[in-house]
Amino acid sequence: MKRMAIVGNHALSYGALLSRVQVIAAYPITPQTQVVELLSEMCADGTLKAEFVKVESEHSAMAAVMGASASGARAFTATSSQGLALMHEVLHWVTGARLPVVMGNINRAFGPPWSIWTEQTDSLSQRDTGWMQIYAQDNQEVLDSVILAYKVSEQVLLPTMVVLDAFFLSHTSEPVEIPDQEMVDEFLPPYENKYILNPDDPHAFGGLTNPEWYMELRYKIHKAHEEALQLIEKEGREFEKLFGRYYGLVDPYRVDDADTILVAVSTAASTARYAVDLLRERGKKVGLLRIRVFRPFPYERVKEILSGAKKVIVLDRNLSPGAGGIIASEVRGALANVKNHPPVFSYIMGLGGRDITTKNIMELFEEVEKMEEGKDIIWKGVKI
Amino acid sequence: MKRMAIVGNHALSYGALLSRVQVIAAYPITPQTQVVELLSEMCADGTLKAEFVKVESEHSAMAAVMGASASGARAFTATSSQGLALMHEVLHWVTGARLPVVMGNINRAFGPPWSIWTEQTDSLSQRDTGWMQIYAQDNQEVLDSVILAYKVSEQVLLPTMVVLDAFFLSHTSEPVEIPDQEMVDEFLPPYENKYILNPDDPHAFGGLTNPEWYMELRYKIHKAHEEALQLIEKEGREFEKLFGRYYGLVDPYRVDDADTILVAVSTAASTARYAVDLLRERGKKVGLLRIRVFRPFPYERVKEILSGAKKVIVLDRNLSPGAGGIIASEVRGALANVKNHPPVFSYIMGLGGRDITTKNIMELFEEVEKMEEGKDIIWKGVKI
Amino acid sequence: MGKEEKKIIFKSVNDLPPMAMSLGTMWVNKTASWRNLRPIIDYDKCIDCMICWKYCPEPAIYLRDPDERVAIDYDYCKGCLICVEECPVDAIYTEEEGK
Amino acid sequence: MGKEEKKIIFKSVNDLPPMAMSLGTMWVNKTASWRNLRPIIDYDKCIDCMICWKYCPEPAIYLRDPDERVAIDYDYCKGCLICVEECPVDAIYTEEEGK
Amino acid sequence: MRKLTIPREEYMTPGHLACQGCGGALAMRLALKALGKKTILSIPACCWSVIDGPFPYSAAGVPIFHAPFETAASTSAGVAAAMKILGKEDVNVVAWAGDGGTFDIGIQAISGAAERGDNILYIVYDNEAYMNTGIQRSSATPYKAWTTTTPYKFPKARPKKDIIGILAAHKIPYAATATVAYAEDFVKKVKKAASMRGFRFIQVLSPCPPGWKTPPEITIKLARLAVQTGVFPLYEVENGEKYKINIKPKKLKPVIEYLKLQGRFRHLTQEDVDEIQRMVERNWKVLLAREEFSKQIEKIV
Amino acid sequence: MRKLTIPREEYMTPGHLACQGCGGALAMRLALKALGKKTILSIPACCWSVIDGPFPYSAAGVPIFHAPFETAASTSAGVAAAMKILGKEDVNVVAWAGDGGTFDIGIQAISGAAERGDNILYIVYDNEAYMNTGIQRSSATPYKAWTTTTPYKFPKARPKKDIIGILAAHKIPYAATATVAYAEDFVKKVKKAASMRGFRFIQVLSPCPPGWKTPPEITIKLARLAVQTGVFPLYEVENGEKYKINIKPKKLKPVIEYLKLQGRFRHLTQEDVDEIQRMVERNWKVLLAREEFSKQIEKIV
Amino acid sequence: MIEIRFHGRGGQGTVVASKILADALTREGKFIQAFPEFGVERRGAPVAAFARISDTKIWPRHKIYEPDHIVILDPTLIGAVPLLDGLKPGGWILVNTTKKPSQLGFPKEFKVATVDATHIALKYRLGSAASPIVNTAMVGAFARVIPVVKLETLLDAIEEGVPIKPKENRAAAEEAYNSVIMEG
Amino acid sequence: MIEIRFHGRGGQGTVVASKILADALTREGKFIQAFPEFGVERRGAPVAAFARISDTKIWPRHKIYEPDHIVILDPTLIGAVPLLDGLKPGGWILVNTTKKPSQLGFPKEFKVATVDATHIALKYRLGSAASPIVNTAMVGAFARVIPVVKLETLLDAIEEGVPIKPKENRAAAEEAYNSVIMEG
Ligand SMILES: Cc1ncc(C[n+]2csc(CCOP(=O)(O)OP(=O)(O)O)c2C)c(N)n1
Ligand SMILES: Cc1ncc(C[n+]2csc(CCOP(=O)(O)OP(=O)(O)O)c2C)c(N)n1
Ligand code: SF4
Ligand code: SF4
Ligand code: SF4
Ligand code: SF4
Ligand code: SF4
Ligand code: SF4
Ligand SMILES: [Mg+2]
Ligand SMILES: [Mg+2]
Repeated sequence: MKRMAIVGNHALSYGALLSRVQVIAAYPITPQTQVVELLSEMCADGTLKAEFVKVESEHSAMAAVMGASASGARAFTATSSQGLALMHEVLHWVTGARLPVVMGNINRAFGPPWSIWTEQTDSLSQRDTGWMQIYAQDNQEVLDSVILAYKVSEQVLLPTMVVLDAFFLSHTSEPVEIPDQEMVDEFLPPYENKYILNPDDPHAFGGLTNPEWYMELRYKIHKAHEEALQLIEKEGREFEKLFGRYYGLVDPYRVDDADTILVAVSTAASTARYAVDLLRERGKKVGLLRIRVFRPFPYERVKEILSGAKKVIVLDRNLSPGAGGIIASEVRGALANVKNHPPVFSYIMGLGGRDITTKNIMELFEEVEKMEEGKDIIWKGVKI
Repeated sequence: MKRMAIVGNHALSYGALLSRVQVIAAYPITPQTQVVELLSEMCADGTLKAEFVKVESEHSAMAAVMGASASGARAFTATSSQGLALMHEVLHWVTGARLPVVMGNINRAFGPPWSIWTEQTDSLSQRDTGWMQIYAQDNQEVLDSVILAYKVSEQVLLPTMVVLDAFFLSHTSEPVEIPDQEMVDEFLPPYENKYILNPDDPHAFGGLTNPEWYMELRYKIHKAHEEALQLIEKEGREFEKLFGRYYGLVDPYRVDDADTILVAVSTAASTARYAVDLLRERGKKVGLLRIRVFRPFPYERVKEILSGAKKVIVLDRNLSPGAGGIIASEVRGALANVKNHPPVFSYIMGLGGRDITTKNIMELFEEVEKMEEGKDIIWKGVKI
Repeated sequence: MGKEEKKIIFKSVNDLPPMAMSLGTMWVNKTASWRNLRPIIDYDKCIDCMICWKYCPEPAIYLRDPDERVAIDYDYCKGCLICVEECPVDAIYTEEEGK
Repeated sequence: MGKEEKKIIFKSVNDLPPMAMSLGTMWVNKTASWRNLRPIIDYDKCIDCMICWKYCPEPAIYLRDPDERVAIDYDYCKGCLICVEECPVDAIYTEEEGK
Repeated sequence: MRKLTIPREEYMTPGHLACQGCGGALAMRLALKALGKKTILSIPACCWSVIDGPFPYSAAGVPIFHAPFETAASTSAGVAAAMKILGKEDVNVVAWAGDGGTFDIGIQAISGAAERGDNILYIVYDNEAYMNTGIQRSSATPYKAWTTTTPYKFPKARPKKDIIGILAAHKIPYAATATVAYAEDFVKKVKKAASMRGFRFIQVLSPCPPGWKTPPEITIKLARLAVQTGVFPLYEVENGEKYKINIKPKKLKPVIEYLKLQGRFRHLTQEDVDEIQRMVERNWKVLLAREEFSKQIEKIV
Repeated sequence: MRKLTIPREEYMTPGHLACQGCGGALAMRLALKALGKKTILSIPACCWSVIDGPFPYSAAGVPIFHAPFETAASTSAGVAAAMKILGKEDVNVVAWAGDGGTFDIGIQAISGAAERGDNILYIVYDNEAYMNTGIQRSSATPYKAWTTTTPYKFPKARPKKDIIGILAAHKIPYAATATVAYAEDFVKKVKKAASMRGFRFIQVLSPCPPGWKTPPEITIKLARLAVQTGVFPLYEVENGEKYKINIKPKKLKPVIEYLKLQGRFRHLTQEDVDEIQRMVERNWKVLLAREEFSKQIEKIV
Repeated sequence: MIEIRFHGRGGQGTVVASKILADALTREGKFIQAFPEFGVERRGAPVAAFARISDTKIWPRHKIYEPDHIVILDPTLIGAVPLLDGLKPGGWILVNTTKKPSQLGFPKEFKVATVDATHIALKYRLGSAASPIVNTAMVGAFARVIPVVKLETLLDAIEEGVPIKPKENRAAAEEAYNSVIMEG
Repeated sequence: MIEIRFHGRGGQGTVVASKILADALTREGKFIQAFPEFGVERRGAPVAAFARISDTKIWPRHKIYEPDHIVILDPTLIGAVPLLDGLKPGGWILVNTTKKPSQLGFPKEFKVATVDATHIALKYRLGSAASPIVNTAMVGAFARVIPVVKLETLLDAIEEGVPIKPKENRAAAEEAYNSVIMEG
């Protein structure tokens, strides 16, 4: 184990390195390029024994890792925003093909207008592709999540996206513990999959399926997600045993006696944690629920934690136009069937890289303190 | 006005014809091909004065209509499933560029495995792209919705997707009234847009936008959606005056005194209407809420109609793996902040073209009659 | 690949593989019903050139045991009549199906 | 295109066009601050060949009034020194900025 | 009398879902004979997505990955990378796609894989239109042909895209045309390509009865006429430079012999036919010249 | 003494965000001089997405549609279709993209538009890598060059993609190379292309100081050397067949003169340089031969 | 509401038959849904099509499992596919055959009608000798057996709806109308 | 928690400066976030970078608006950009300049330190004469002015972290450490 100051992009690369990925196919895009560059270096100097397919686009990147994974190789890619969107068709495909591909996505706002700054709409708008999604709040978690992602993905045969904020993680250097390779090897065995392309046992994958059985195959995908809900927590505990860090589906903070709980993801959640501490110092009974795993959506955990609160605030750094915040809609959806659940205050903020400061978050709690009725959408910070 | 038996795909083509579209760019895919074919014929024989760009892929189709619309031409395309997914990046782009493109999408299940049958995951999983989405339940509505879509889109500068079920509409011949061209012209004036590519008044569109103003531009997109909520109903009434048919955001049926209301879209809603009548004959107090416009999501109308019921059933012919039915999640999200709202029973059924019969729907009501607590996901028809 | 006609029967979702993976071959699918005209080899005329075998798209022509002459598998022949057309010595004639 | 330095000030979201449409030109953006070395034309040496003008990527070289000789707009010149390099008669020399 | 001109082994099974007389089905049958068992196919959307049969069956006898339409080459690139890292480089990694998936929506992935020199054999069975979706024009559709999107009133106005020329410009080690009528030639080319490394490409003209509006029995005849009339010459290009024409008819048959058999050309006027005749002749002469030229540049060091 | 060799009018404004000595900025300045005001640009992701300036400003002086990376040609196809139906066919519909957006992610849309004969002038400013994202390899990156994804230890192993050859294989009316050092030649080519119809293509080599690791002042010198060494010959191809070399140096300068100025080549060994020298010479001879050959096939009727 | 199922083979115009019917009914202000069995159609392979007919708007939109009547365009399908699946007792089975209804041996609970549509199609040179197109003749016969639409309207719909040989198709339909043999 | 802002020009290694600092602090088991001003960097154009330093894990993740200290790598930026925005009273301003702190005329509420990093960089041939790379010298000086990290650790971090000339960079940092002039 070694403690190093690295940027989030490099944490992603180290995660791939330590997971001993075998095939990488990726295409550069700001703010992900450092991932591609470091992995290129690692492959060039032999640090990483992997084939790097320097594809001509993101849909080819995703197709190449798909082909590799289907052939029995552990496969990795990384992208952001436009690139992720260009993969969209293939994202759905990888899920249907039940391939445990792992990908890093650096959250960046969609164009137009061109923006290179953070916003979660890119990954969240892939919410229906069937990919598991993990949102990291620091670079340590980025690295660890890649390893954990393979561990879970390869058991449930579902792909995982490890998501991090542009710049606030991707380009921020901070201390990260780099686990020893042997310990990672102990945690993560080599990729084994019996459903692969193998001339000695030839099967066709994905052929035309009549209405007779299609639905059952989709059902299996959903059940695999449900299985993953358990596995993520189980593997999180295994990981903790070896590395001393636990990652679960959600990351509740000071929620036990909280009247108001804020729900957030990614670096905004990290900032919110600081804000919660400051408010607690002032005697406010506030708490934070960081959603770490967005797909499978941890309904039960969310219900459990939030239903005791008097008010729920959701911070969305994303927008589904014509609807509202994506996380809020899922959280409201989760609470709807809970009897006497608290009202939800859905805030949209920080789009296109607009900063979310500790102060901003404290303001949310203050504003909500004065409101009684839940609100489906509140815009925070728009210059009116 | 002429009454003709046409398939849904041709209804879409006639809608485009009557809307006097000027540029079409499309790529064939089952079950949409008839749209492309008929429009090709119409362009070839001069019935329709339009440029047809026979592109080499769907992302080029969407890019070409985008370029055309940005240049001041009324533009149209149509696709389905994989094709829609391949457009994904450009779909987001068209929204950000605020272009009133109209597209037909024939709902078809995503691969793998290959399927050509109906399911709504393709279009619903585009829910975060900022496109308005209209789900038609018969071929008349398909045709009329194209015209209405242009009317609204061009006022709010947002694109619209007119969605219809594979085969159950696309390939089903049924009587459709073809409005007279003059009356359509009266309703739908020529496309005028002052924000276009014009060498005499040169502007750049979509340039890099700092965090300073990006969020405000997104806010405007959302506000345009909110404006559309009003406009859709207003233009629906205008349309009714001329053509005698009204289309709104939602289409409630026998809900006023209903204890249990079923929420559905598309042809399943049409079947459900029949089921509701049969159940009413048996004295059951049931009703139907067909959601016609899914984006902008008609929160207020949905809340208004559903909050009076004792139970709400949502029928989803789609799946967001790791979450559940997409419409259900939106409906639950809409209800969450309504005090004492009814429990919601979220059914997944009919995936990959599995048939949804009148009997199936009646069973939903019967099953729910026996349940008290709302359920976030119930699989209906999986061969267990 | 040997002939393998095993029909795969799933009773429930639990019988399915995780993805749509083939578990059997198309030998299960007898395409005889597609045929209107039945090609028939006149072995007296046949010069054993194997051209019909070479061009059958199914393939429904095989080399029969034990003499290794070309033979038509009527369970699968779709009746495209390529063999009839291509036979250099007109050794294949046709008959209407179901007559 | 005439020089147009109009700075666009939005006060609120209501001032914005519906999409990110340009409303002014980059004349607003004086790139002088990027420059380390300042190119200076020695008009005595200059033979008016316009090569410097032809190759300036900004363009920060224009044809001045009224004599139409080449001149450098120091508000925009980034100091790439292409003009210095390309001048056939070495009529452009440099000075360090801020000295 | 008996002569086995192509490998005896069958990998493809009957019972598949191709139409009667499908050239594309025959192409696969022949290709697999050449490739053998150690082969992995990636097949994007095309008739072959259906021909192979519905879940849980397959007709190919070798592993298939059904891939999104635009990804034949890129999926194969991933398969090839995996084979390399897993030490299974004896496996033929084959992309098998239709003309639409190759000339149109798949060309970017092809261009990328070709440029990178990925170790793939790409075979396009060219039936000159999008057949699986019911006969729409592709950029492989010939000049003046009818399809549902190039209706009789306005048949295709552009010539067929020169895919071999495009691939040759990528300087790939091997590019070749073939057709099902010349089965031995096709098998030989597949074997040759399979024995090489890097990105290799074969275009096999595969007549399609419903798409060409022809009776199924003349599939082979049409494929043969395409060559004999010069409409579809058989040739190879090595390293983008070395052209070799495999079949050189003494005299080209008139194109009308080929065209008149096909419903998709039934609207042609005499002028149309004459124009096509001229084009074909010119292309043929250019190809002959190119073959000569390649001898010339071979000498350049 | 004074001679105005290129149009006087400026459309592009200074104040833009290109680096010091950016060849791509100069290329645009020159192209707009040739194109004039009646021009619509579609620009996909590339340095020019930034160079043009942030909202609400623009430096180009003509309308620009900023487009997704892969859609320069297809967006322009839509613009061209609109111009046609709206009766504005006097407008130059121009796709302006980097080499990455052209050789790689945009090539499918280009191939499609070229095949359809869409009425577009496509200009690629070729700086031989993805510069906007910080210097990653594209398929236009030259053999053995360093980029961040082809690190010094493992520089690019594949030669630069022959984009003109690929476009020529599409038989488009006009394809040409150009570079900013030969400004008059470039302007002439843009004007010539603009006067034609159908899909036209110009590749303008545009040195990039940070990407090539060169001081900004030698941008023109490098562009000139690229031509004089034969690394980047200037030529035109009409209808995919008629080659014309515009600048024929009596004797090519040694490539080392070009390479040694650039940090991206600083790792080259003498063998590497020799190899590159041989490649360049061979390509040059092939090009000369091709020019001759095209006279030959011109005679074929 | 009347529900009908058509059986034929790919390439025989089975779907077109149901579409012509839709057109005719539409002309009379009636309501109809006509749709093919959704799937991959290959020439020669068995196919089916459906129609739902009513005087008022039709709401249910799903396949037809229990048709009121059945129309068989190709007699060789008998035995090859489960043609009578779900057919309601008392329903008509209309078959293209040279045989008499009684010769077909269908269960007694159904009414049977026959017409030699192949012969008629050949007579009017519809399709080729190898594959005659019998669809218009079959809808003609249908109009007699299940009188949901006026013959004249149907004939007009045929004449305007078929891509080639409008007169011949019209005549074929009329002849079939007149020559159908009904038992039951 | 200490928050610092760095100002420089594209190409001068401003971001690298903050990264080296991050590395050094990490070696000492401290916590740090070092990040650039997020945007499009062009050679010559003004850029900024940030660092947040603490002995415990740092939770807030947003830009720094009110830095405790400021480091200016390029003296020509003075006047060109609002360098002191948000600087907390009592904070240090460390400037690369030949001048003495008092000559710079900064407001009295701030403490000022200067170092001739350009000279030092030139001396050790870091970068070119036209654009010397001053970043390592500047972090050296920084370590003296704001003693959050041991010099030795910093020098090690530099030596192992820079892509070329490790020794020279180390020496430059050390020399800067020793030659910085502090007032305040
Ligand atoms: C992204 C996408 N667009 C469109 C389709 C629909 N589609 C499936 S197969 C096909 C035609 C294939 O044509 P070709 O490649 O020539 O193969 P063929 O069917 O002729 O064998 C099309 C358009 C698809 N599956 N995916
Ligand atoms: C779909 C997608 N993938 C990746 C990117 C990121 N990206 C933006 S510009 C660029 C490089 C462009 O390279 P090139 O076309 O050569 O233009 P240059 O930057 O060199 O001028 C890349 C990879 C993007 N914007 N969209
Ligand atoms: S008719 Fe066709 S399918 Fe039957 S054996 Fe002959 S070639 Fe084969
Ligand atoms: S083609 Fe004719 S002669 Fe040759 S093997 Fe077949 S039947 Fe015999
Ligand atoms: S130094 Fe560069 S920017 Fe300045 S005038 Fe000369 S060429 Fe133009
Ligand atoms: S290049 Fe030199 S000589 Fe020519 S105009 Fe410029 S300064 Fe004068
Ligand atoms: S449509 Fe053509 S290519 Fe497709 S299966 Fe039928 S014959 Fe073969
Ligand atoms: S990186 Fe290169 S191409 Fe991009 S603006 Fe700078 S000099 Fe120009
Ligand atoms: Mg095809
Ligand atoms: Mg570039």
